[in-house]
Amino acid sequence: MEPNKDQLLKAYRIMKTIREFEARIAKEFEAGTVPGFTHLYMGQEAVATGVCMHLTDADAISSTHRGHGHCIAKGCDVRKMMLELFCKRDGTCKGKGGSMHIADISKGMLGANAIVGAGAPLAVGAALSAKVQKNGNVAVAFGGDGATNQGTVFESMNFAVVLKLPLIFAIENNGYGEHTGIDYHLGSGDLTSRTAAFGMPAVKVDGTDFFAVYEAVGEAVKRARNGEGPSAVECVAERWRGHFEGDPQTYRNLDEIKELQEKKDCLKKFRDVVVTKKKWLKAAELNAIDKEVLELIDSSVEEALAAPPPAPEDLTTDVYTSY
Amino acid sequence: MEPNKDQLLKAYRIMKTIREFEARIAKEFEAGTVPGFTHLYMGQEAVATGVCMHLTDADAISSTHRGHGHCIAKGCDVRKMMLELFCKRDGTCKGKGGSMHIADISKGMLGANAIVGAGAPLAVGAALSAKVQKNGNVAVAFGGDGATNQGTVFESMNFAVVLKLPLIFAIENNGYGEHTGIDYHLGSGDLTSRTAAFGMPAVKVDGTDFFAVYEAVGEAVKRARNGEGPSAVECVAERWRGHFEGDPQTYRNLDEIKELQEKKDCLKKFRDVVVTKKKWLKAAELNAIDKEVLELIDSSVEEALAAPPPAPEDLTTDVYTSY
Amino acid sequence: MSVKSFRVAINEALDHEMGRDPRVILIGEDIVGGHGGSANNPGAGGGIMGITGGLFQKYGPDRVIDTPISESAIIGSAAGGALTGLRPVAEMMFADFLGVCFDQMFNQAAKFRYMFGGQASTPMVVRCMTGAGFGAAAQHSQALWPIFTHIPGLKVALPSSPYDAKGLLISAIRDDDPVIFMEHKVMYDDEGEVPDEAYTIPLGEANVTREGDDVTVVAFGRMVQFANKVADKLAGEISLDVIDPRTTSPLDTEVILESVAHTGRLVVVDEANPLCSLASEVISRVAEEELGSLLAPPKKITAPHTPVPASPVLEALYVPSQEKIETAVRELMNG
Amino acid sequence: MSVKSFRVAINEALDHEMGRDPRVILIGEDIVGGHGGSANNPGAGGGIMGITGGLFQKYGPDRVIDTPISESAIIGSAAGGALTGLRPVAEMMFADFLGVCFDQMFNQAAKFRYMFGGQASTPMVVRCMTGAGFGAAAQHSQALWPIFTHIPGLKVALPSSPYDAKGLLISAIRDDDPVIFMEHKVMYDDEGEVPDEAYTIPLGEANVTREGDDVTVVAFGRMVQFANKVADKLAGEISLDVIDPRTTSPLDTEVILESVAHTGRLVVVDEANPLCSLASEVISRVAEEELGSLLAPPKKITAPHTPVPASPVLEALYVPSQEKIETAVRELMNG
Ligand SMILES: Cc1ncc(C[n+]2csc(CCOP(=O)(O)OP(=O)(O)O)c2C)c(N)n1
Ligand SMILES: Cc1ncc(C[n+]2csc(CCOP(=O)(O)OP(=O)(O)O)c2C)c(N)n1
Ligand SMILES: [Mg+2]
Ligand SMILES: [Mg+2]
Repeated sequence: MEPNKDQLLKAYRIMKTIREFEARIAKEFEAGTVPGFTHLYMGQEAVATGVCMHLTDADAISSTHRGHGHCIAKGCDVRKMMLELFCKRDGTCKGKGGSMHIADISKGMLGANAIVGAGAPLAVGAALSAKVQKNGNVAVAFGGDGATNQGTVFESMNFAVVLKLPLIFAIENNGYGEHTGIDYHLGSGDLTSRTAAFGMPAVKVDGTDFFAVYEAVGEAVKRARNGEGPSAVECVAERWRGHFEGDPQTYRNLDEIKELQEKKDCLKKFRDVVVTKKKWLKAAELNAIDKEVLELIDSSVEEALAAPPPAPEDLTTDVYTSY
Repeated sequence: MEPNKDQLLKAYRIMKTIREFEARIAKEFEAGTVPGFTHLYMGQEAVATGVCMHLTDADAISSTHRGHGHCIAKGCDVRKMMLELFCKRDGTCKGKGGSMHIADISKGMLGANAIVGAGAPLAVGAALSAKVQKNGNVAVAFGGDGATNQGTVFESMNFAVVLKLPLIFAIENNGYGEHTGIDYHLGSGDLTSRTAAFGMPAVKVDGTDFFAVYEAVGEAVKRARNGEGPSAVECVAERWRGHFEGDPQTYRNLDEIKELQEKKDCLKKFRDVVVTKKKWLKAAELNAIDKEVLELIDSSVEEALAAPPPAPEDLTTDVYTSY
Repeated sequence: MSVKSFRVAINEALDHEMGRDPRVILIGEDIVGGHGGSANNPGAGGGIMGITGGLFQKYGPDRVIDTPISESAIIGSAAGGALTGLRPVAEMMFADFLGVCFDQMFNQAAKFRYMFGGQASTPMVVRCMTGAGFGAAAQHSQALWPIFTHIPGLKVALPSSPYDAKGLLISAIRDDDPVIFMEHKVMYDDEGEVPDEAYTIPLGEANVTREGDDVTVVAFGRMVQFANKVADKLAGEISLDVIDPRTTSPLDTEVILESVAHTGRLVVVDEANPLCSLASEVISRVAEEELGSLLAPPKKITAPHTPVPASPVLEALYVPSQEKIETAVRELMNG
Repeated sequence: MSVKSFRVAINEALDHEMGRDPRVILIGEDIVGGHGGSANNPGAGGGIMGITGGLFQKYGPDRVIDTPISESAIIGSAAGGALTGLRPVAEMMFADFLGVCFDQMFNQAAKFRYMFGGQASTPMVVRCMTGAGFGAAAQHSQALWPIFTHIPGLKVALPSSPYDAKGLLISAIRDDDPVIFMEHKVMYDDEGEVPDEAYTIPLGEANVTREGDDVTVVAFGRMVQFANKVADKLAGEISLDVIDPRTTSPLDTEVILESVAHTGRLVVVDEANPLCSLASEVISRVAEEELGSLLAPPKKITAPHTPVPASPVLEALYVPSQEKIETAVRELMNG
C-alpha cells in the first residue's frame, strides 16, 4: 500500500499546510487577533494526514479541541477555516463556532469538539450510519491520549466492537492531556494493549512518520470497509506547543520541544524518505509546495483580518431548523 | 486463608438469609405487598458473602439495583431492610429509598443504586477517603456484567489504578444485563482480561462457590490494605430470577434456571464441601441456622406488613441538612 | 380509528415512520429483546415496556438495534447518525438516565446547528419514560422536562393522551431538530381513540382540552388528565379553560396568554420540581405580558422541591392531585 | 484586609479551610500541575487558571490530587468521599463539563440524603467556571445555574465579587450539603477588599448591593456588577434597589419580595438562557406573592434562547448589557 507520486505530493502539501496554518495562528494569537481558546496541532501533522489520505468526503471524522489539522487533512477550505478562526461571517461556521467547533459537514468533518471524549460516540453514530445505509463508508474517531480515560471513549470502543462498526479509533498520543503526562494519567502503562483488550485490532505507530500512520490506518480502513469491524491505531507524536496558546508549560522541560523539532519533525522525516532515501520526489517539487502553502496562509490571514464579523441578527439564527 | 468454624457458620447464615429474604420478597411482590421495582439476588448469594466476609463496618461498599444481598452480607439489619422494602417509616431509609436505594451508612453500605454503573465512582470516593485518612479501610464496588460497559465503570478502573486506591471491583457476571446476554453485550468476549488491561490484577472465579470467591477476594483485600492498589474479581453466577420481578423472561430458555438450581446452588455446594467433603460442620448445625433464618424472615415480613407508612410530613424532610 | 393504548399508539407511530422512511432506525437497550437481533431469537420482547415489540421482526436487525448499557454511545449513535443521513430514534428507557449521557444531548446534538453555523441539522428523537406514580423511587421517576426545556437547540414533547402520543411522535420523527419525547410511565395502558393511519400534531401548538371562561389551567403531560377531570367535575359551577401545551419547547405561550386575557385567573399544574420549572416559566410570561388581565395572583401546583420518595404513600402526596387543583381553582374564584 | 483578586480570594478560602480541617481535600484535573504531586515536579501550576496554586506545596499529595480526564470519577470521588468522612472540593474546570458527570451530581450526591432517609450528609463542593465573555464558545461559556437550581438536594452559589467569593466558598466547604460553586471566568482578575482572615457568608442570604426606592433589580453573578453600575449612573434620577441573591438555591425570595413591595417595579438580569431560568423563577414568585404591589409588568433581561456564539461581536450581544438594564429601568419608570 505504497502511496503513488500524486498521493505523496498531496500528503506533503497537507502536512505543510497544517504546519504553516498553525504557526501563523500562534503568531496571530499572540498578536491578539484570534479570539477564544486555541489548541495547535504542530508536531502531529502526519497523523491527521496519514489517516485522512484514506478517506473520501463521504467518510466521516469526529475531531477534538485540537482540530485544525483534522480539518485541513479532511479537505476543508483553508480560507474559510481561517475566516472561522477569526470568527468572521464568511467562515466555515459563520463565525459562531470558532476554533473549538469548526466543522464542515459536506466534507465529512463532523466538528472540532470542546468536550474531551465527546467525538467518539459521534463517530460511532457515523459508522452506524454507514453500516445501516450499506454505503461502504467508514468513520474515524480522532482523540487524544488524555481522552482515552473518558468514559464515553471506552463505551464507544465496546459498542463499536459489539455492533461491528466500520470505525477507526485514531488515538493521538502526544504525551499530555493538558498539563498531565501520560506517564501519570494512564494506569495501564500502555494504551494500545488496553484498547486491544476491548476486542479489536490495535497497533502503535510513530505518529511523526507519515508512512507508518498511512500503512497502519490503511489496514484498519480496509477492515472497516470489508465489514470486519473497528480497529485502533495509537499514533505517538508529542506536542510541540503548550496545551493551548498562552500556556506557559511550567510542567514541562522546554528542551524536550527543541529535541522534538530536531528529531521528530514529520516534514523533515518525510523529505528524508521521499527525497533523500527513496528519491521518489525532488526537493524542488516540495519547495514549490512550501511556497504555495505560505502564500495561501498569508492571503488567507489577510482576507480574514479584513473580513466582516457576523451581523447582529446572526445571534439568534441557526438554533433550530424551525421553532 | 481458610475460614474458621465461626466464619463458616456466619457465611452460611448470610447466604441462607439472602436466599430466604429474596424468596419471600418474590412471593410478596407477586402478592402486591412490595411496591416499586425489585431485582432479586437469588443464585448470586456466595458473591456478596464471599466478598463481605473480608470487610468490617468501616469498609465501604457501593451496590447496585440488585442490592439486597449486598446489604445482608454487609451486616444491615434484616428487619429494618424488610421494613424498607415495604416502604415503611421505620425502614432503613424511612421508606423513602425502597429496594433500589436501600443503604446503611453506619454499616458502610453506601446504597443500592438504580443507575447502572453509578456505584463504581462512589466506591472510588470511599477508597480515596480511606487512602487520605490512612485508616486501612478498603472499598468494594459491586457491579454487574452489564454495568461494565458503562463509561463510569471504566473511568473508575483507570482512576483507581492511577491513584493506587484500596478498591476491589467485585464484578458479578450473572450472564445478563436486563434481557441482554453477555455473549452479545461484551465485545471482547472476556471480561477479566479486559479488566486486567487497565493495569490491575483481575481473576475470574465461580461465583456460586463461596470458597472460590472468598479466597480471591481475600487476596484482593490484602493487596488493598497493604497499599498495593486495586484489583478485580469476576464472579460468575447466573441469575435465577427474571431481571426484575414480573419479567416474563421470554428471551431465555427457562430450563437454564432449573439446571442452575441443581448444579449451581451455592448453598448446596457449600454444604457439600463443609458437611460432606471436609466434614467441618454437621448438617444439624446448618439446619438449625435454616430454621432461625426462616423465623427471622417470617417475623420480619409480619412486622413489616403491620408497620405504619411514612407520615405526610416526611415528604419534605431529609432533602438538605439545612436550607 | 379505534381505541388503543398509549403504548400501542407509540408503537404505531414508530411503525408508520419506519415504513415510510428507511432512514428511521431504532436504537437502545433491549429494544429488540436482548440479543441484538439474532434472527432466530425466540423472544423479541421490544424493551422492558414492550413498546418496540414486533418492529424488529418487521424491519430487521439493521434498523432495530440492541445495545450494551452505554447511554453515551447510544445518544452519540443517534447524534452522529443524524449528521450523516439517518433519522434515529433512540430509547433512553428512563429519562433519569440522562445523567450518564447528558453531554451528548446538551453540548452535542442540541448545539450542532448553531456551532456549525447552520450547516447541520440533527433529526433525532430520544424517547424516554418519565414521571412518578410507579413506586419507582428517586432515580426512576423524575420529570426533568424543565432541564431539557432550558437548553437551546432541543425540542421537548410531552404527550398527555394516546392520540397526542402518536401524532406528536410522528411529528418528532419528521422534525429536523433533536426532540426529547417524554412518555409518562403511568400512562402506557391509558386508552383512547387513535386513528390507524399516520397523522401529525405540530410541535409548539397547544391543545385546549376544555374550554371555559373563569380560570385558565395550564397543565403538562399527565397533569392534563387531572385538570380535565377537575374541569368536568366543576362544570356548571366554575368553568375552566384547560390548556395542554403538548410541547414545552417550543412553548405555545400565545394560547396561554389569550386564555388568561379572557379568564384573568391562572393555575399551572406540573409534576416536575418547582424551581426554574415550566410552572415558573408560564407564570413569568403571563406576568410580563398579561399583568393587567390578572384578577388574582397566579397559582403553581407542582411537586415539592424534593426527590421522588419510594413510599407510595408519600409519592401520592408528591404528585399534584385533582384535589389540589380544585382547591386552587376555588381559592382563585373566591380570592 | 487588602485588595485582592477574585482568583486570590478563592485560593485563600481553600487555604483557610484546608488548614482548618484535615478532611478538606481538593481533587481535579491539573490542579496540582499535571503530574499528580510527584513532590519534585517543578511546576505545580495549580490548574489552568492557577486557582489552586501553592496548595499542593502546602498540603501535599494526599490532599491536592491530580486526576485523569474522568469527570464522573472525580465527582464520584467527591460524593463517595463525602459519605465516608471527607469534605472534598472537586474542580470541574468548566461547568459545561457537567454533561459527562451529571449523574453523579444529580442522581447521586444530590439525592443521597433523601433516598437514605436522612442517614447521610454529603459535604462536598464542586467548583466550576461559568459564563460568557471569554470568546470560549458554546461548550465553554454556559451559565447552567438554572439546571442545578432545579435539582432538589443541591445548593448553588454564584459570587459576584472577590469578597463574596471567599465568604461563600468558606461557607460552602463548611456546609453539610453538596454545593455547586460557580466562578465566572471573566471575573478572576476582578479586585476588591478581601479580609485576610476566614469569614463566612451564609448560603441563602441575599445582599442588597444598592439601596433604592424606584425599581428592584435582581441580578445574578457577574450581572450584579452591571446592575450596580447602572444604579450608580442613574443615581439622583432613578433609584435602584439592587439585589444579589448570592445563591440561587436556596434563593432568598424574602428580600426580593420586600423590595418589590416597596418599589413596585422589577427587573431581573441573568446571563443564563431564558426558559425555566432564575429570571422566570423570580418573576413567578413575585407574581404569586406580590402581584398587588406591581406597578408595571416585570422585565426579564437574559441571554437569548441560543447557544453561546464564538464571535466576540455576537457574544457581546448575547450577554445582557448595562444598556439593556438601563433601558428596561427607564421603560418601567415611564410605563
Ligand atoms: C470533558 C472535558 N474535560 C476536560 C476538558 C478540559 N480539557 C480540554 S483539552 C484537555 C486535554 C485533552 O488531552 P488529550 O485528549 O490528550 O488531547 P490533547 O490536548 O493532548 O490533544 C482537557 C483536560 C474538556 N474540554 N472536556
Ligand atoms: C444508566 C442506566 N442504564 C440502564 C438502566 C436500566 N437497567 C437497570 S438494571 C440493568 C441491567 C444491569 O445489568 P448488570 O449490570 O449485569 O446487573 P444485573 O441486573 O445482571 O444484576 C439495566 C440496563 C439503568 N438502571 N441505568
Ligand atoms: Mg494528549
Ligand atoms: Mg448481569
